Amino acid sequence: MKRTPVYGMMAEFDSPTTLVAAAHRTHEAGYQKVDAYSPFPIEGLAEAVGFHKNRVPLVTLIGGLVGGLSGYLLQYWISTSSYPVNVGGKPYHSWPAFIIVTFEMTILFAGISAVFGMLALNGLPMPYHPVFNVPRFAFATKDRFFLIVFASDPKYSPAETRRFLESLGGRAISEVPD
Amino acid sequence: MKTEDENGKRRREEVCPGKKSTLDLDAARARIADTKGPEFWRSLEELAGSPEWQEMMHREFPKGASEWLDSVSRRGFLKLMGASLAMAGMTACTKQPLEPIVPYVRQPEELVPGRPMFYATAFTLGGYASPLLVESHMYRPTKIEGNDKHPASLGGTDIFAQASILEMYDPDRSQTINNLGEVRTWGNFLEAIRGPLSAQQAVQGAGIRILTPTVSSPTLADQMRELLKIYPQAKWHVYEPVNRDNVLEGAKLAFGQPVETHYKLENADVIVSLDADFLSAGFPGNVRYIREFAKRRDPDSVKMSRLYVVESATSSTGAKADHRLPMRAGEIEQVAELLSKFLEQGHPSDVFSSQREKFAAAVANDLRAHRGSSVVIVGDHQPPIVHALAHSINQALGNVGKTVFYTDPVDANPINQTASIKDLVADMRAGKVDMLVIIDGNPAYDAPADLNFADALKSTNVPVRIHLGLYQDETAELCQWHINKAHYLEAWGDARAYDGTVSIVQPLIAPLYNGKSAHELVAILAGQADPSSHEVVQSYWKKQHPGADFEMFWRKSLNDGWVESTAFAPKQVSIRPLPSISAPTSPGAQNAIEINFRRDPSIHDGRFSNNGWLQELPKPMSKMTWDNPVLVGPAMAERLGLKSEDMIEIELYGKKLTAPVWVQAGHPDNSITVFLGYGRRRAGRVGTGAGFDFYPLRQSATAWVATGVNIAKTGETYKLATTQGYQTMDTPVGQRPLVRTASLDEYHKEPEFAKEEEPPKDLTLYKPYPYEKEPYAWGMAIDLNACVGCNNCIVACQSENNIAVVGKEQVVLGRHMHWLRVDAYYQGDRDNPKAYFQPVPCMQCENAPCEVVCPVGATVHSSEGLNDMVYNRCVGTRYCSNNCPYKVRRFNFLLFQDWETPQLKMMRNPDVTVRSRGVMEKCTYCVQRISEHRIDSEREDRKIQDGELQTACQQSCPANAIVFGNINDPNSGVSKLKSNPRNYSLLADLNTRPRTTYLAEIRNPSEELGS
Amino acid sequence: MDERIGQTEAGRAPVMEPGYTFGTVTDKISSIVLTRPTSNGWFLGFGVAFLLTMMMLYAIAYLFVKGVGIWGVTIPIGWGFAIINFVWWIGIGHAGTLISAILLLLRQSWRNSINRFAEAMTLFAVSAAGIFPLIHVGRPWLAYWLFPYPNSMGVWPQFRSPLIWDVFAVSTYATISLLFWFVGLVPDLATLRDRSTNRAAKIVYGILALGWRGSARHWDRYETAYLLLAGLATPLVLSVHTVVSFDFAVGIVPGWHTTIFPPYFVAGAIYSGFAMVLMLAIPIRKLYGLEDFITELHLQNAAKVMLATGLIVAYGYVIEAFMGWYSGNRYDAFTLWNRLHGPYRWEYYALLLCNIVIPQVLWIRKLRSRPIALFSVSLVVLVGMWLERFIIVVVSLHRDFLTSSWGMYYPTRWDWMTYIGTIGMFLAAMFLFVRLLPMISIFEMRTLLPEAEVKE
Amino acid sequence: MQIFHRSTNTISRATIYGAVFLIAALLWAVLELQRSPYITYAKVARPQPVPFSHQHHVAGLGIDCRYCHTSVETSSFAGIPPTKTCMNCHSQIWTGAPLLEPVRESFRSGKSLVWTRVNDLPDFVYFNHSIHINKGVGCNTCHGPVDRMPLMYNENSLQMEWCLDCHRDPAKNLRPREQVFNMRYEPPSSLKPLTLDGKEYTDQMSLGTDLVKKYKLRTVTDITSCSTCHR
Repeated sequence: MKRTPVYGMMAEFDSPTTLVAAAHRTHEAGYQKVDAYSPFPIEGLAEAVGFHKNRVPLVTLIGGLVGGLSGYLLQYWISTSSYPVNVGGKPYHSWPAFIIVTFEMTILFAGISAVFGMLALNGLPMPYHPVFNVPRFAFATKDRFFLIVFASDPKYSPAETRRFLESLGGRAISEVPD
Repeated sequence: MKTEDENGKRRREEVCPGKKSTLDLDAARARIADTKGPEFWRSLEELAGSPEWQEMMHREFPKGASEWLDSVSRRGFLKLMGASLAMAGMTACTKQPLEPIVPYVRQPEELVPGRPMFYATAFTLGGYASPLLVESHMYRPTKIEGNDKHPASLGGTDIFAQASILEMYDPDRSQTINNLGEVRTWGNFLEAIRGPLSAQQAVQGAGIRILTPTVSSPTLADQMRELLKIYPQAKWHVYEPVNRDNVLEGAKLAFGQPVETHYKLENADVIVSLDADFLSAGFPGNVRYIREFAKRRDPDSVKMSRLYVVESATSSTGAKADHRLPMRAGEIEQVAELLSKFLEQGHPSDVFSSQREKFAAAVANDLRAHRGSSVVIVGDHQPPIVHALAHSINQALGNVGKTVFYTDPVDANPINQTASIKDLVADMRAGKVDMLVIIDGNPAYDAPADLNFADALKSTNVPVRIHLGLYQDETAELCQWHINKAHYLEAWGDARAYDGTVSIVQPLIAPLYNGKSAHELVAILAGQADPSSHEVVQSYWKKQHPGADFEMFWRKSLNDGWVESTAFAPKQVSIRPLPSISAPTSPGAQNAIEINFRRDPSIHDGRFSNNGWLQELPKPMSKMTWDNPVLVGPAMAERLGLKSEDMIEIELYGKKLTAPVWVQAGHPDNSITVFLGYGRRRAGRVGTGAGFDFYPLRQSATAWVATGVNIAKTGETYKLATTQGYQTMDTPVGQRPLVRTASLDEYHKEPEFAKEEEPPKDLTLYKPYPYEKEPYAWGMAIDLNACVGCNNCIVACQSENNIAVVGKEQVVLGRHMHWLRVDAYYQGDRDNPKAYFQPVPCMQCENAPCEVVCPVGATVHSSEGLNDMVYNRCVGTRYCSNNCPYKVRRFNFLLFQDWETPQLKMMRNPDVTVRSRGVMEKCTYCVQRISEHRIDSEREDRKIQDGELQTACQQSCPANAIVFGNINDPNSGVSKLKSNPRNYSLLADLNTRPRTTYLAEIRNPSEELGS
Repeated sequence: MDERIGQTEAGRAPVMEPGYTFGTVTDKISSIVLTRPTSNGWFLGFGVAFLLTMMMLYAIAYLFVKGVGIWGVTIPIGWGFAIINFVWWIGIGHAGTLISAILLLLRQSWRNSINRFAEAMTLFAVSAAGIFPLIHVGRPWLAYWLFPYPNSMGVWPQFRSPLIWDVFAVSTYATISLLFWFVGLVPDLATLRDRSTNRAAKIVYGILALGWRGSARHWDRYETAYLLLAGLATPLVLSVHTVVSFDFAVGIVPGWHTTIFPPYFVAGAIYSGFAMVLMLAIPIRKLYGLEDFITELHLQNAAKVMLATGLIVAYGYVIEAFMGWYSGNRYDAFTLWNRLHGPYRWEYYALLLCNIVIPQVLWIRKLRSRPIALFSVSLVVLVGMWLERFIIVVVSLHRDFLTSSWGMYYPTRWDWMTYIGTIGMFLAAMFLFVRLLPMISIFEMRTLLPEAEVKE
Repeated sequence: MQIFHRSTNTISRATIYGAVFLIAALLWAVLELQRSPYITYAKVARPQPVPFSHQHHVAGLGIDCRYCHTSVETSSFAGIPPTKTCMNCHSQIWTGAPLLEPVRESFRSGKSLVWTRVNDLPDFVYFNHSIHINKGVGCNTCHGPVDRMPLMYNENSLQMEWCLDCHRDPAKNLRPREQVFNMRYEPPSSLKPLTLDGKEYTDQMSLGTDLVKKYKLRTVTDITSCSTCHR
């Protein structure tokens, strides 16, 4: 995101309901660069702040396919072309025996890509983040709910935005230094 | 080439060490010498025995792993190395260290490095020679084979001959000349006896006594005669605990002169054995007899012979019998009498007073129907009268000259050995003996108890006591002078086979410890100037074969392995009237418990007790190893409330000793059998302390059978090590068709009876592997009808494939390493069951269950259908063994191989990898032999001929029961057998498609007795 | 979320006792980790477990020096304690993933308070299990040969072998379980980061939390990933014990070679897994006063699951026996006979008692809510499941096809030391876990509160 | 409040995603080491009691391999010459050379020279020279340009994959039997064609394929069976 001395304007709410409502209103008011913070997942909050395309499933699918394919091809290549040997009279390409490893590889790769895909898309790890500059933000992982309008938002103006957030019933509104 | 392979064990893979240890002999000898002879070994024995050691063992192997404690006394040296080596293996799987390679300075002409050579020689037991061909790698004898050209072998051997190679390399063998425990030189000895000898010259050697075992060596006999010429008053005594006095006396009784009796079993339609175990090692000529017997047991080609056995214990001969009658040894005499009676008069009626009468009558009728084509054989331990009776019966039936032959005795000095040693002890006690020379015997251990030889040797004043022997044994201990004897593979000599044929015994290797042979010692006594055994033997034969062509004659004799036309000519002897039939033994004696003393099937009279291969060799009937329990019949055991492994106290003539019991199916009632040769005090690391010594009960008057034993249960138990889990094919839910049998008639009616419906070839998703495209497809067929359970194949396999000995405790745990085992199964009446033998090597299944489950592909199939075992790839999951329905795989649970002892490294077959700890191993049809022959044949641009390539077990089998070859060749011997209707595969219903198959066993019972 | 405090239908215990808020839930759970000093009881327990672990290491060291011969294994019983324990531990490991994955998919919100330590339990059980296949081989220093890597020998593993399948299945299972567990932890680590007052703790938890800040976007992706993992872990958890059962089912040994194995191994795994969960949950909720979170409902449900899976296992035994008789195969028939009358019959009867008879008391509702009773039943079940593996491994092997090769199996002290040692290792790990990480998923507990609902 | 400095973001990501590559690199390094001369001694001359030069004796004096390695055609082991063989010539020439003193000493005392083995296979591998010679595998195919080695070293790794490389496709290395001991043999090329049995070959593969038939080589399946080399 664009670097400005100010990161954004943050307001605090005390229930999921108020937060979701506020998020909706902010979005309707034409703010695009908005985000909300909560101590647990809240249904509909992401949509409220205008988040729609979640790519995690796609990444996972690709991972799974790669894993499964490489698993089977590895076994196929080893048993039929790299060093084919007669094992107990079984054919070199004993596909029924290869299914299990293929399956496990699928799961393994899918799982790994799901997790690391999610982290990557979330831009984690990010131990430093401007929002931590707000002292009360420590409660975002306990029982407080926050809404932020980023300074990079075209409609952002310190005075205007503060007034707007107050109108939403947000408390302890503060400008987040970058 | 000779590669010193010292750092073998630290090599990249620890399965390999020692394999290529084509050791520099001189270097090895030097190293053994450098370590100052005995100390080298003794120190270890002391270490093994010392309290610190025991304590250390406790720490290292806490209780519960107590097998170690015992293993120390057994195989201490080996165990000692265990830990360090294992570590070496663990750490050193990365880089191969630099290895030295040591060429000759002057290389012998005939030597092609890397190719074995074969030399003919002969092994002698009880005076009887077994002719051999010995394989030698870089002048190290490594494997013993029978001399296939020699009538007494025809390629077969017996277990003792096979195992004698280990005896040769035994690190416990005496390595020095000792005087009162001090190491001395041969020179010292020569000086020391010069005085006494000259003193004896004055008195014509009146004080000289020489005690030898049975001697058939013409040279030694000649030397002795020469010696007795010089010292007319000297006496030559002969004694062996397992002697043939009764045979001798029997012959005298019948013919008035000692004769050797031998048999042509290939001409015999009916064989009657009166307690004669003529199918097992130790019986003179057994190798040849097994061959002939097996030949006549083939139901397909020839008229199958019939075998009746009356026996006082259980033996493999009894197991092969068509009709077997268990009977106390003392009563067999009466059977013999009945037999001769019925032969003359026939049996009056068809009502029989007793089982034995019925049996005798039936046998008599059968014999009468086969005049001239029958034979009655009597066991060595039966009293003279029985032998005499047999002689008269054979005469009466006109068998002499057809199935029975008489010749001069093979024994060069045929005297009553028991009497002989009695005289000796008498003279000793009478102080008549100034110089006693004991050549290769251990009377202090095995002489009759009533003579108390050891005591005589100790207490009586025999000024000069000289012992020549392979070991510093119980007798050596009591002699001032001990001279370490050269092993027969180390020195020249000669000996007669059972038919009189003389074989020259030529050495395969220079004496490892500069041992001396009997020839050399006797030459010295005869005042000669220290000649070599070679000179002695050759000069004798020069006398026998004077003339210019001696060199020719000599070379030929060495080459063939026997001396032309030395076999005894058949001898015409006339039977003399026998003394009137002795009165039947009193009923008192009838009820008294009888004890049989028998030579041990594995270690004979005790001379082989330090031989690990033989100690661990399962005895044919009980599959017992490392011990000699008292054999008791089931009925008697029940009566006395005895179970196997119970300890009992045996009392005979006031002497008591305790020993464990083994309940042996088929053993006659009211009688017990004990095997001699165990309980040695000074046998060596392997033999000392193993089993129980029964010689103290053995009196000269009742050397083989005694009555009036008292038995009492002590309440303790004793762990015995058998290698076979169960000896029955019957389970609570039905019988398992492992060994398939039928009577001859049934077989003729239904030849295909053995064919269990095998699964069709298309019973699988997969299409079978195209073995038929290959030039070779290896297979094996084992004829259960021919196999007599002599165990020879097991020892041959052990020798060929560097198989480790594991010790009693490991056997108890079921960890013995034999690649090839011979299962013995009993069926039917426990008091007189039918018994069957089944040799079980790896089946080399085409659909091998073991291969599919191996995660690293350490066992896979070769294109020729071998179930390859790649030791260096094995990680040791043991899954293959679990999944092997035949349980033929063996696992190195601990470090079983000895990697340190230079002698044992020299013994190894360099063509077979030495397996180490954590590795699975098994039979591979002697793949090293297959490769060798394939390469040779390919170099000569031809195919391997049928029969040219033999597995170790096949080659050594006296019965030709094992046939191996190319099953892609329809004319090969194995293909022919596999097309025999009797051919079946074990556990065929599992569809493993084994390459090893069996030919069902056929018995030939008489109508009269029924099956 | 379906169930909320107070909304529980009549007669049914709640998922969480009423009266909690976001704050109180957070504080109660996180305080367990953050309070100083550590109690002596903890040190005592951990100390004992640690000593047992050392004993295991000693036994293993001696094993490497001497070889597997120090164990009771032999021919024909090539596998002994090592494989029995391996299967036993892996089985126990199944509960964690099952609870966190399958119950998540089934939207069983009661899982929220037990999934965290169940997952931890899984991880430790799997690592305990993982030790055995490695050390039971004859040459452990070559065990890496089971992995396909381009070596200078030009040879590869043999992919038809169930042991290779094991390698892949178990390592996959371990990896996925670890990820699953960690992903679940991240938001709670963030909480600890923000709650803890100690600088060092802040940094450590901070690093582990990866800078989690609870952004709406993150939560959205997070939940998707979590759900996907659950979806992947579910077939995985079923496959793992299926594969383990193949170790036997693929073999031809009578008593191994049966098609019923996969389902009844999985059932057995869950059976023992839940037993272990209860054995951990019951003392923990008592010691740390978590009865409000791990309520009677959880005990009830866990007990019911055990009852159900126990019955499946029982069915497995019945079918095994029936087939032994019905197949008419002389070897299978004998295996059945041998279990009932052979030298190991008492082990078999004990197995039936532990796994089938005693657990039937769980039908009684009262008992299901009695911690002591449940604890004891779970213990019995764990013993029973160990015996089951003993019967399968040892009793099948010791008498197979050729009567000549029958044998007996006697475990040595080394077998026992290794086995008990792994239990010590498992407990030691558990002690560290409850001390250093939130043993109940805080953020998932928050979602159970009524105030968590967004009212329109 | 902030716990971490801005930079930690980059650092943490770098560590996590960098770890992957690090591990990969390590594994690769191990596999390389496994095949390196450090393990295989390939192309590393060994210390020897006498600095014997194959270059001098083979290229210089033109002595045939079989003069010293006598059993190479008949036995598994090629054989290394006994001291006697050396002395055949060196009793006449270089009789005083100090370098040769160990040889003379050995001949006098009868104590063997102790060489360091150069082409050394592990003990569980059973290699047979005679059959390879017989099938048309040239000495220098495995032993390299021995005639250019002042000090002896093994040309190749002698690792299993190296053996397999040829056993899986023998054709690429076979040559006419009479060329086996020819150190300067070159495979046929369009420049230097080779005529055998009246047929002209301009490339190794066509020659090799014919020799495989001519010398009756066993199938690849046969010679890649484990028991071909391991017993």
